Amino acid sequence: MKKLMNIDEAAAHIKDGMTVMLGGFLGVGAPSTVIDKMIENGVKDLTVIANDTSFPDQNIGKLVVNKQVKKVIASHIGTNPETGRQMNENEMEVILVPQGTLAEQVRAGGAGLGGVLTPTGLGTVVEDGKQKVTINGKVYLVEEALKADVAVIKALKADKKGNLVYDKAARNFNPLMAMAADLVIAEVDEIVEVGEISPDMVMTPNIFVNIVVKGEK
Amino acid sequence: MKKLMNIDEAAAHIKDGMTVMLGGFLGVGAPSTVIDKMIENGVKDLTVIANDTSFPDQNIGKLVVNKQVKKVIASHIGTNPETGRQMNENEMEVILVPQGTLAEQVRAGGAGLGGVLTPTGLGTVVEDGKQKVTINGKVYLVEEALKADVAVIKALKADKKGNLVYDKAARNFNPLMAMAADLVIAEVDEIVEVGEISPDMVMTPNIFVNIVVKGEK
Amino acid sequence: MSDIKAIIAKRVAQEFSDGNLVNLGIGLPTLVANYIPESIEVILQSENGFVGMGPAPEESEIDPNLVNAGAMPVTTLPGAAFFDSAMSFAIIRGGHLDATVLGALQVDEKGNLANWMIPGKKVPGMGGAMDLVTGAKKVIVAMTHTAKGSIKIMKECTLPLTAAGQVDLIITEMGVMRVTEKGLLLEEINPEFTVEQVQEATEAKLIVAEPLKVMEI
Amino acid sequence: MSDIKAIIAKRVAQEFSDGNLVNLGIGLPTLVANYIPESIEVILQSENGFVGMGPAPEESEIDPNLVNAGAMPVTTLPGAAFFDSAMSFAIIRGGHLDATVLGALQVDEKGNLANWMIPGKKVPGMGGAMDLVTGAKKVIVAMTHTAKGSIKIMKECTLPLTAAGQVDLIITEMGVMRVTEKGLLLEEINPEFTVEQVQEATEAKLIVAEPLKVMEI
Repeated sequence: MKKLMNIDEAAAHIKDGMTVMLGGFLGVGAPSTVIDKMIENGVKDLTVIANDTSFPDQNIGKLVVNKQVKKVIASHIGTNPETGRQMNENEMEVILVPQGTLAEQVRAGGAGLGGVLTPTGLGTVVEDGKQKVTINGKVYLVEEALKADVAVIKALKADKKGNLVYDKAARNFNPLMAMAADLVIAEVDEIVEVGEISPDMVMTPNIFVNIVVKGEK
Repeated sequence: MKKLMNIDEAAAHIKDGMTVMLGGFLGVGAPSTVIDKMIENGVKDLTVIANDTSFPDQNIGKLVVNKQVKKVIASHIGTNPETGRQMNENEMEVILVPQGTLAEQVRAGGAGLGGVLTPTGLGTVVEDGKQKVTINGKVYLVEEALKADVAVIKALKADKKGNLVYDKAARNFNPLMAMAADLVIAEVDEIVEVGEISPDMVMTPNIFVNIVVKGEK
Repeated sequence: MSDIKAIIAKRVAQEFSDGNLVNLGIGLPTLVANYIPESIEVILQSENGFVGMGPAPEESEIDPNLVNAGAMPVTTLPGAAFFDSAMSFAIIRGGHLDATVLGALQVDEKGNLANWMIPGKKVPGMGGAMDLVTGAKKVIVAMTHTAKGSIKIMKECTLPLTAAGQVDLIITEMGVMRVTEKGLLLEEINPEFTVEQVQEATEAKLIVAEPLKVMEI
Repeated sequence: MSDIKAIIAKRVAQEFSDGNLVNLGIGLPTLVANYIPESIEVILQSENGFVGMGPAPEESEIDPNLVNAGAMPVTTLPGAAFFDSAMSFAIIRGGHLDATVLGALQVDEKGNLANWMIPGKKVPGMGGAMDLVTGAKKVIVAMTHTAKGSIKIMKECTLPLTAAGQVDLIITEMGVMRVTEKGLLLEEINPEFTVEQVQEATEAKLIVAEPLKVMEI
């Protein structure tokens, strides 16, 4: 039940070839300190699941530029030209997913559901090769649940048991990814005593969080 | 945009034959004041979606005892013998659903998903007549999304725009039902000024809530 | 002639009613916020996770965790609420959004929209666009009528679709076109253009409404 | 012989490890909490919406919004967190629960469980049981070996199932039986009974482990 770790201990759990979920939305709410350590450690052949690949000089974007990622599942890569370049030159596999579908796929992975039944993507290339289900005459795409070996997320605060609270728009995919990985590393700005976060105000319950690490900013 | 109403104005929106979601878990977090008014108004032939039918002398339970309900979709009816009696004597239709499935069905209704892909209920009578989907060799039941004409929920606090906060275990199905109905009536213990609930601490965003009514206790 | 973007944004803003929940896309659609009549309250959603978005802050008030879906600093208005990406897209996909306003690479007379990729050239990803277009009650395309003379309003889109048959209204500097079962209905025209000029800049055959309203510019 | 329920509850409590997240069913399973060794921390989940459940409060400390899934007043321990029913069952269904302990009407050698209805007699509904049994990593049936002499551990359940093939361990006052591919393995026996007596009270053929451990009573 040792949850508090330093950055070296925490990042050592992320190994070559793993599937890693990374929180954040264009870098906002991204676990930058852990990602910097992943770059320093040089872990490679990663499959990254994230909303986007950020900017070339920031968090997830740097991982891509540093060629540590072999596959990305994301909704948007437009802000990082290097992702597009590696995709076009077949250096990296990129799977583009509608943002709402991605959010639900991650949630489904965490919730023990097989997938998501969504109308989004019907009549587009997104539906290629996917099952469909008709319910009350309406057609839905079956989008499969996503899970990861590790989720690295960012929160504003953790208590010493690992209960998390997020700040404003930095919440985004973080609480969803906290549910969907075998190991969850939460980078936080502040670590507080148990009891300082009211049980009603916890946004991610401690039971999902394996490791808490203090971020560098 | 008039959200604050008195109990008479609010309950007048609930009419004969409607499908009504009612929050609460064995009466905890149930909108008792609005339900009492529904009993006084004598609305009938209701289809009620709720976790359970509570106890005979409390909230949803009283609606059943008073024979205002023609159909119930719930996970548990054991604490209200009158529900079982009406079911056995074909006075009321009862559809029993696993609790986790019911929660996701309501959420799916609110989230624009066609339904839920769950392993729960496989190999039991719950699967009778339902579609199945196989994903990566695992079989899942297709449980259809649920929606309602009206959801009547209970919260601790609302601000004057309708942002809601719940108290402890009284949260349960309330935030889910708030998403899944054409009209949402929130009964609350306390109404506060806009700004008193921090935007980070809102549990149900105001955009889901049509009517706020102050409960009698 | 006044600024083209302003003409379009101003006209789009007239489509909203008091209490509407609206999502404005990146770029031109963002400008619409500046023209919402003061007599009505329109709640803006940002798909990275909040409702109640306000205008850009003063330099000194910038909060790195408070940005819109294009990563630009914004503010919140009283009554705002933050949530995670699953909730954000439950709002979008679940039909809780009264309108979404977004740009297009191409749009056609069947209401098909293409705005997320140019094969072999530019593949930014769909982000939240597919969910927005699928889920919103009213889909408004706001864009310049042509791309430097090259036609964007087609008989049939040639680029990969964002969604099939979801567009309701197309608003450009030349006029307002509604997608109907019979085709594109030109409802309003900018008095600086003739019907012939609008048709010339449009591949789809325009049906001219009678009476043809004059667009306020 | 000491109290039968205490024997069972005490033995079940030995199945947990430090840091485990556990759901205890209503009735006998609830008693298990009293016997968890002080050397380990076990987090209790209550499916109506929280983790970190503590013991029953003093009369004066009862909070109507803080009850367990059987509507009995409870308390929370430091680090507790409340959430809605969808999150509660995401935890349960998503495999985040280390163990669930619940009673049975019947259980059989294939790990099938029946505990939610007796056709034509009693139909309380499945509540959360189907999700708990489907989702928990370890399913422990804790019950008296027979119902006043009538047999409950069957070759094959005759009552409608709660779930097929999900039970891992059966703990009664007579012993501990593990569901294996070959059938029910009697691993431990209460020294007050003989193997013959246990077999006589059991329809399924018991495989006797070697060595057969003595149950601590």
